[in-house]
Amino acid sequence: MSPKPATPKSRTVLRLLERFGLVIVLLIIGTALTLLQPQFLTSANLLNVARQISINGILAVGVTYVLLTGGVDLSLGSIVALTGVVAATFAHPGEWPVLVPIALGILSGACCGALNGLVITRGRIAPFIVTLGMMTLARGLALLLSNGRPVSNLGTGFLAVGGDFLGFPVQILILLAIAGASRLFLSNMRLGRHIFAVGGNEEASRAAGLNVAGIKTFAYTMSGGLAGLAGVMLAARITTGQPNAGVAYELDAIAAAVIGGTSLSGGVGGIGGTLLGALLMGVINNGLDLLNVSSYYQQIIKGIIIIGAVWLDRRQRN
Amino acid sequence: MSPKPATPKSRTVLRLLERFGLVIVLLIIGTALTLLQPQFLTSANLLNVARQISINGILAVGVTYVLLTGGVDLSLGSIVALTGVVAATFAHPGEWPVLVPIALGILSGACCGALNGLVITRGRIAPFIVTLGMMTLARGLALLLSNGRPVSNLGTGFLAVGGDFLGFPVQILILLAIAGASRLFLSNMRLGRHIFAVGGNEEASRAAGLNVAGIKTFAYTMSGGLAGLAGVMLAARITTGQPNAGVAYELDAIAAAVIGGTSLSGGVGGIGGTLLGALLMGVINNGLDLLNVSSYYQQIIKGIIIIGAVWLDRRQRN
Amino acid sequence: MGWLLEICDITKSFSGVPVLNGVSLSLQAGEIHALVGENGAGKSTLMKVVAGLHQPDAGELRLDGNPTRFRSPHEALLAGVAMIHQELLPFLDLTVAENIFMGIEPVSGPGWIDRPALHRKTVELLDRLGLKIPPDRRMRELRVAEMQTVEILKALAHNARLIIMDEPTSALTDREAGALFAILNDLRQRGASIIYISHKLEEVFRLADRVTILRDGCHVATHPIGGITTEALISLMVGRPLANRPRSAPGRAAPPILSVRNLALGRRFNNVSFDLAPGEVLGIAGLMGAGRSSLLSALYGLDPADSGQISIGGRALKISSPRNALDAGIGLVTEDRKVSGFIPLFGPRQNMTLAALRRWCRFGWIDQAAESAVADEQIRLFGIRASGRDQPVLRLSGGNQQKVVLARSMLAGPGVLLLDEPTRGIDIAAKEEVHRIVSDLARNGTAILLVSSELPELLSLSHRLLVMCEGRITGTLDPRTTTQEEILTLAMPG
Amino acid sequence: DRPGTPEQPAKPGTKPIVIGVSLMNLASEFIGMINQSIEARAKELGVQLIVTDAQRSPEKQVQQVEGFIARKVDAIILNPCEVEASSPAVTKALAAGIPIINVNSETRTAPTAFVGSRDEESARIAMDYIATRLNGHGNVLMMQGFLGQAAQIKRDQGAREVLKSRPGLKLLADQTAEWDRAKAISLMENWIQAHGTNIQAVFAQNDEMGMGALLALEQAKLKEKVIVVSVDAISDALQAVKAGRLDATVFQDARGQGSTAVDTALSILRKQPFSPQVFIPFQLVTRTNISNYTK
Ligand SMILES: Nc1ncnc2c1ncn2[C@@H]1O[C@H](COP(=O)(O)OP(=O)(O)OP(=O)(O)O)[C@@H](O)[C@H]1O
Ligand SMILES: Nc1ncnc2c1ncn2[C@@H]1O[C@H](COP(=O)(O)OP(=O)(O)OP(=O)(O)O)[C@@H](O)[C@H]1O
Ligand SMILES: [Mg+2]
Ligand SMILES: [Mg+2]
Repeated sequence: MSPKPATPKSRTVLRLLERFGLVIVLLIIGTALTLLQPQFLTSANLLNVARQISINGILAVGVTYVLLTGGVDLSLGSIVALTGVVAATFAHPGEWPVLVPIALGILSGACCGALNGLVITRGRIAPFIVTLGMMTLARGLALLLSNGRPVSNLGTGFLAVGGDFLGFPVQILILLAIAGASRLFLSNMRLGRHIFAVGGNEEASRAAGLNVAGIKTFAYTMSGGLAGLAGVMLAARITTGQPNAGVAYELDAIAAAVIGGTSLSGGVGGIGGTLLGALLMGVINNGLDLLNVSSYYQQIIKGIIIIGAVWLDRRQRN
Repeated sequence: MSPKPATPKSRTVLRLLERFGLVIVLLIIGTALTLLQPQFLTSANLLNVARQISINGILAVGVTYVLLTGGVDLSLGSIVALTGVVAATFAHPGEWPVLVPIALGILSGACCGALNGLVITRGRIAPFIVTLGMMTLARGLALLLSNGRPVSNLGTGFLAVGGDFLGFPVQILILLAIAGASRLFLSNMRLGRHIFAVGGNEEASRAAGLNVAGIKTFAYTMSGGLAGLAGVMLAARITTGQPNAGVAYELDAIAAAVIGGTSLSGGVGGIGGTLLGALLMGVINNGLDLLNVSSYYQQIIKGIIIIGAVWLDRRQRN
Repeated sequence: MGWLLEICDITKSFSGVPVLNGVSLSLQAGEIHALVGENGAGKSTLMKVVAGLHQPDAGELRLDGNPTRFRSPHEALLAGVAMIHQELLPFLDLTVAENIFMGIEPVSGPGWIDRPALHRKTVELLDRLGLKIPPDRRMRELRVAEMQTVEILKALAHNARLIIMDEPTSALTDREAGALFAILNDLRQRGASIIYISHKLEEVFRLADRVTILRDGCHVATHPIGGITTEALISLMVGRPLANRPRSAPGRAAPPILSVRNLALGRRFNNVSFDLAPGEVLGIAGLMGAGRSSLLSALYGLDPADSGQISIGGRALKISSPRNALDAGIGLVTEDRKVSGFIPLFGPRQNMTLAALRRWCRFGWIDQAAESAVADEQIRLFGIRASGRDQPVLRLSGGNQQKVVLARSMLAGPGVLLLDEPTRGIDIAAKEEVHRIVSDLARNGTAILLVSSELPELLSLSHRLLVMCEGRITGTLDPRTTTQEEILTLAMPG
Repeated sequence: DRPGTPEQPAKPGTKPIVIGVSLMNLASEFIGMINQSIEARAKELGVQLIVTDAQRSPEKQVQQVEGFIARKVDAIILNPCEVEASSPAVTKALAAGIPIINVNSETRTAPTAFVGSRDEESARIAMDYIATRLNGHGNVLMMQGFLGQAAQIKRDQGAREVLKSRPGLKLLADQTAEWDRAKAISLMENWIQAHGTNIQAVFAQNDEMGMGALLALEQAKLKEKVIVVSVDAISDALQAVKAGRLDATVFQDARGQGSTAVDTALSILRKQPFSPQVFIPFQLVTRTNISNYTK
């Protein structure tokens, strides 16, 4: 911060940088990758990246709701597995209309999320513990329902969720729709505003007459429901309901949100950042594969790049 | 809280209950298990439980330091793997005195922890991101150092760490020593109290002239160092330095601490509770195995019991 | 004689917005120097620069004539400069003793805390202020006023040469404040210097040797206290003389809107009964811990009562959450704005509309334009000094934060307004403004229950005055005829 | 003091035999199949089982065996997570005088008996098939399992042996997809970008990843040009071979391994002769012999 006031124009640029520090980081990484491997900047590859981030993106949008209230959701990965199994069970060809498995998947995810929210708010138990319990529980349910075996032989209607629509992968369209709606909701709807309030100061929110328990439960339900959607999308992408899918997906989702500037202590953040965070993670994964970096080094480099990117971003905002 | 004042005696009992709610929960679960399967209450089995919780216990004690400052450490599991590999590399029979691998294991863990702490405090980056990066990085290092293969053929001196001493498993003795020392440290030493202060109110700590960055870095270093110790103990127990060991150990460790009453937002908690939390998790695992509950149901039941135990505990304290 | 501290030409701005413009101030050893100015004038910011919490953009500090720069509060403390912050900074889960001696704990052996010594020293300090707080009680269990006294003890414990006190008495009653002044006089006698920030001008005249006035981040004047009158001081602060407010009209005779019967909550208060009519301002006086705040939060459903009846407009109600209270037309301005008053990262706009957001919504969709218009109007009405309606309230000065909280409660349009220390920490002009607003609301039919530790405020605003002591109502007085002595007799236990 | 239950064919008055089973990971379809055959065989023979799931953690596996020892089971069937790290379990059981049978994979410490296959062999079979199909010349990609796990290490080893002996085969890249189908799809998508039409074959160390590679190749319309082979013969993979999508998988006889392990345990307990090492061979499954593996 310089003591002399900046000119209006340079201040606008500074503010843009501040808001979109991650965009700059992304541009830097993107340019570096393009120089090292021109293949990176082809539309086919960029579509790939988009496809690859869509599931993590949806989960990250969902968990952003929870993080904004100051909570956390560790059960996402297991819910992805459970809902994938549920959806796949109803997606065998010719048995049910395609909307049934999709709706059931989303619904079962939303139920898990609502249960999380109710136990957290009624029982006054730390979200970490409750969602950790749900993580184990939902995984067990997924294994039990599928008897430990992948549920395969899915109908083509259902599999279309993992396919393309007018040349665009359906998953990306879903991600964009969900992210857009969530952004509008959080910034323009009353309930969205209340989510920020609860995360910003729970006690003051209660004193302002907000239904804190209801608002939190809503956030967990959204998170669970979107995990259900992600489960459906994953099942369609891998053409099977895998009871052991999605392990540790929650960590990636939370990481995307936090990289994007959402605070783990609540009240700060938003969907735009979360999407950028997911994109950054996707680009790093894709780039390291394209550059053919060996597995061991990939992990080391990935760890360093993520920390470095967040550091650069925060520095720029200062 | 009833309006009529309780008699002094019943109040003492109430206060005991309040402080040791988890003890009651443990007694209930223990009694139930003994009734269902008398095998539970044999000294051989109880020693088993103690042995089984020792590694998680050490990690949980370590992460308690970090949680008390209001941080989090996701890199524990990977540090366990890395330090196990480091220690095993120097533990081949007849090459180095047994203290060398042990010291190097602990030291390399402490270095990872210190690095976490430095990046978090200097770079002002969320602990979640930094330790997530370290999680990937340390795993990559462990694979690189071991070339992706278990490091075996370890000397008997080193393996003794995983054995018995006067009929008592060495690991339990280590856990008790570490927990005892940590308890004294946290409640009676200046630095220990300062850890609580930083977690309780960082701004106030800074205003009171505490070296907040130094205190946090210390906590991460302790957490990393104890993870290093756990890595050494694990390598001795499974007689090999396994680069893929310890996956998701951090979740169990954090869960033990949180079940024991340590808050994820910092400033509240302690070692006694953490040990009880680890014990509770160990008893549940052991009991479900003893009762021959099938694997899928085990996961479901475990999730429910953990949430239920914490609920009972919090209710009792009210 | 030399200066203890010289503040030379300090300039400081936050993200381009100047807050201090070349402020200079010099301080003698053994002097109590008052610092006054409107909310947002820059008093706290200047003092944070002195205490090492902020770095100045330009200018310098000289301690004993030597240029100094404190890079952290730690360095300032080492040099003998301690500060009591306007916003309380308690360690809620540590004990009173640990709070007071944080960072300077007595140790025996390397790093081992000497508990008996810690206890002894804490008791000594508490005794100096005549307090009976157990040293090993957790801060969380204390009330705001007690916390504030602990903050004061923190600074005393450092044996500092220069103690900065940023509104130390904003939550104290006259009795505790009196004890504090005795200590300050004692400290002055021993050669320590004190910079004393307060909006209570009578304290300034009672205590200070000299007074400095800040306005809009600029130094306006420094005067020996004998050389200035209250009116002159006010006009220097505000930039204009204050109009005299007409005394409020007596309440109309109307059926009560709020009736409370035999309300009780644990050992905090019991057997509380009173009626409140529309248009009436009912004041409640009492000492620290009398149960006034507990009563208000019970009426508002934050900490519901165990027994007793509350009725609104003749209808008995069960109020178990603030939502119930708001729906019944009861609003509350809480005592501790930081904990339960506002959302720190929301701007004035979002904070002010929070409790009644529905009014600016259609189908759950917020009408941002209408909301902003309302916010701007309130900002103007209350004279809130903020860089915009979306500047995080966290970054506003303490008094402006209080105004935001007040504005929110008013916007909910309650029929019964509960005010708990509504003018805590706000400047004299704004206080007049709040008093005017309270009177206006009452004139327009709002029933107001007012808790305040400032007797003059209570006496001038209320139509009727209740006195509480140890959780019970000990008397009902007519503010026009009663005296401070009469109130104190009823408020004192025994 | 365990009352015999009526449906057991054991002679009245004798205690039923109790076998403790520690499985590496019940969430894996293949291990689930081994478990089912163990349970089915045990039921036929009236043996009581205590089945535990180590969820891929060798430490947990050691704990479970310690538990079996404390409960004084008659025999232990161990499906080891790791060669080295699960060895203490074997050592402890032997020290306690309880016979222990390793099923499916090995530990460094020799158990009382071993029933299973050599993982290296499965990769060798798969790579040999690729070499034959490519006439010894071409570019190959390899998807690794979870790095550092016994199965990954051995399958990697087996594959590299073949690569060494066939200089015409070039390993373009190898990378882990952690046994996971979704990760494999993403990896294959990225490989297609990086290597495009240079790819002639993909060897995936398990069928899940093989299916992932297959899906990505099909989506990019490249499957016709690339051979995909994987290991395990899970039902999805068999279906894919049958449909002519997946070129080959390598069958490992889960049922044979499970029931043989129980049989061996009983022979040991009844002091009958038994063979200390039973190797159940892998079999290559292609479209030509698929009918032997699907019902
Ligand atoms: N950290 C900050 N970032 C941005 N602006 C700030 C910050 N701290 C203070 N300000 C602004 O500086 C101005 C002066 O604030 P300060 O707290 O010094 O006022 P004050 O004189 O202490 O007022 P009060 O009597 O209300 O406490 C205010 O307008 C405030 O909004
Ligand atoms: N959360 C609580 N739990 C138990 N006792 C409490 C609690 N809060 C307050 N008390 C007790 O209730 C009594 C009344 O406290 P209260 O805060 O209502 O007083 P007050 O008159 O508002 O004082 P002040 O002027 O400081 O605001 C005190 O004796 C206090 O110790
Ligand atoms: Mg101030
Ligand atoms: Mg009060």
